[in-house]
Amino acid sequence: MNPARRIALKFAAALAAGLAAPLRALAAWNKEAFQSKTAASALKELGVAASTESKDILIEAPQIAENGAVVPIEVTSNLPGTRSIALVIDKNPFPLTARFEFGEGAVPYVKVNVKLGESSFVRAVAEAGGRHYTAAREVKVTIGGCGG
Amino acid sequence: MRMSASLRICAAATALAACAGAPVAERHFSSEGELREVQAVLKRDIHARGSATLARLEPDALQQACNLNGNAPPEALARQLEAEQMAAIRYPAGSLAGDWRRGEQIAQSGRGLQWNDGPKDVGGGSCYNCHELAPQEASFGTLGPSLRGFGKLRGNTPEMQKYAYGRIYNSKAFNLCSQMPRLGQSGTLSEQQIRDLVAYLLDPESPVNR
Amino acid sequence: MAEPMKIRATLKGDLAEVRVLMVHPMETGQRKDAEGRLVPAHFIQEVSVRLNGRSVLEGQISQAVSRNPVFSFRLKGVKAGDKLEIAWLDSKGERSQAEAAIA
Amino acid sequence: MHRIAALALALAAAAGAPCALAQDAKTEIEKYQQMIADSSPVELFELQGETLWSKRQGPKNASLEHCDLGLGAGVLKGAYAQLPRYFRDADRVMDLETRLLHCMTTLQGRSREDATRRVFGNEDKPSEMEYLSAYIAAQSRGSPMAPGTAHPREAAAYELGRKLFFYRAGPWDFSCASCHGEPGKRIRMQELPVLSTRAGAGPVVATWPAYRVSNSQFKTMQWRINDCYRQMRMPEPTYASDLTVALATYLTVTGKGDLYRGPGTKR
Repeated sequence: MNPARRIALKFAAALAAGLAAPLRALAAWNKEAFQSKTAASALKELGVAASTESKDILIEAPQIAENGAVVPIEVTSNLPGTRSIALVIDKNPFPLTARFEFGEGAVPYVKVNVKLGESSFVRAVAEAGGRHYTAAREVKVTIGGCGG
Repeated sequence: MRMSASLRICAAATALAACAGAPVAERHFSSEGELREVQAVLKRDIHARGSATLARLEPDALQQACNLNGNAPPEALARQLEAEQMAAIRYPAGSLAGDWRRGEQIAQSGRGLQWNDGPKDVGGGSCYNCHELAPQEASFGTLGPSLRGFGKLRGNTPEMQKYAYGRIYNSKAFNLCSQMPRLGQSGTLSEQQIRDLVAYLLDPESPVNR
Repeated sequence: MAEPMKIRATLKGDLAEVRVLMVHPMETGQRKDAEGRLVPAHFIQEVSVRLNGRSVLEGQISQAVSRNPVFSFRLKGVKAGDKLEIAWLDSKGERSQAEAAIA
Repeated sequence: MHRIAALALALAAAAGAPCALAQDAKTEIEKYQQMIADSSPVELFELQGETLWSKRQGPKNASLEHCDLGLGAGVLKGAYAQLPRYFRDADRVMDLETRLLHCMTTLQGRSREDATRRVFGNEDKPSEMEYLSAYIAAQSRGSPMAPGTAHPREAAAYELGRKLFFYRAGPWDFSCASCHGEPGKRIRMQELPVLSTRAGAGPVVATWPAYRVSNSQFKTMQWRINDCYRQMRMPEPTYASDLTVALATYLTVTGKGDLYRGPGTKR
């Protein structure tokens, strides 16, 4: 048995919206970046002027997805001092898919299920030490089932 | 874009295997009585819905012969029933090859004859469900033989157009218990749709042959 | 009231692998419902993770995240008794928040 | 229909070996299936099912907590793994959904018509049966699939299911075996298990019912049989009829023995 103490937290009931302390005033949702129609303009909106390829960003993604509705993407940044990771899906109508900021105590890692409109490169852009680094993987989306 | 040598071998190999490998006769019904028993259960536990009426459950001689003999009926019966099916194929006047571009859409579409297909829904041939055709489509089925390079291998001749038209209209006229649906005879595809598929298979411009 | 969220954390030493399951349609605005009507866009935009009241991870996401989102994060320096709070805010201003103590 | 990159040519060229493309695609798809299983929201359906199991409903304002799924009233642990089986009180062989329907009509006093008004849900509104099936099936995780076979009515259901499996009918002359009868076959990229063999049926019955990522819906065995008949161009089988239970019996008995590891996550 896995020696780690597996703490399956019991089902955490959702508190009524009013009871819980409201979400700390977050930077408003970056509308311009998320509604950009190209990867380049989305990154520009995020303030990413240039980014260099880096093998220290690991992307775990299926090479073939039987459909584009649920494609698990896992990104790990081994770059020291990584403060954020953005996920961009080139061929999606709105390429910028997510951006995570890691505070003290969070490992620069995230796994999330995303939707792909068609086969596309999935790109991760990490910010570390004031510079931007990128890595990409291609995911092919095929039609499963009888297409009827 | 020439088909690479390795792929042509793959295509030819699967085509041969499918024709030669008629399923060995495994009988699942020992008498006409057993067929009637199943027929009664279908009638009792199935109801009409949309365009799928109960009339669809009525067995014909072909289905009885294939069901009773594990898809390998005795020679004489098979040839006789195939001849009857063949005689019922109607070939339209004029050219039997239409527009391969429309043929591509028909080959891609899996709709048609389902209870959720409305009257204005255009049916298709579901070809890619079972066959490999054009190289661009990687999501193809393998229930039927690969048809890559079908026209290139066999030539776009009137005889081959008639063969292809007949095979699509009613594949069981050529091989009684084939798993390929009788797309023309069942009313799934119109004459024009079958002509367009013939072009998709045989026209040198069609991606199937490039 | 927003739908339930399910949080699961696995503790290995001081590293916690947090997996959270959220109930949300994540509508892109391009999907048609059973009657063929266009379903308007409606998706989670912000996700926040707090450990003992301190923000450790802030995420902004789009409608391209799958329906019923499933996220995994990793937090270090975690010990028994720490309080984990995860909250989301969506494009309609609806919120959901769940908390769990790492036993 | 968007065009897909020339995967066939690229993979074959890369692999260089004839017919290799199918194998590469197959292993990659298996990797994808493993990844979606790891991060699947199927648990949410189990949770909703748990609340429905104890929710009071119907004219008798009763819950399903006293429903006997074969191991005693209200016993859930391992019950799904022993279905379908014969039930003396109803004098019928029943699968999970057929038995739940029985409890809804007897314990809750609901009419069959009301209880079956919406048995197949959709992305926006899953059905009660889907939530309940997810929850109840989950309580059999780890139990070996052991459907009823000893009772004569169970043997008869298996025999009828076997005949239905091979009986070709309808405008396309299909039987289940037309697609699920030969090893190594695919519809498009969808592998087709040979459901008339233990090797083919085992993994299927050990993972249905299942969450389907392609449309974010939870699907039950009754739906699976119903939708196959639709694609065979047949008219519609009646929900929880002897026909559907016979087919479910044939599949489960053919595939019995594996430990149940569902509810699964599928394409």
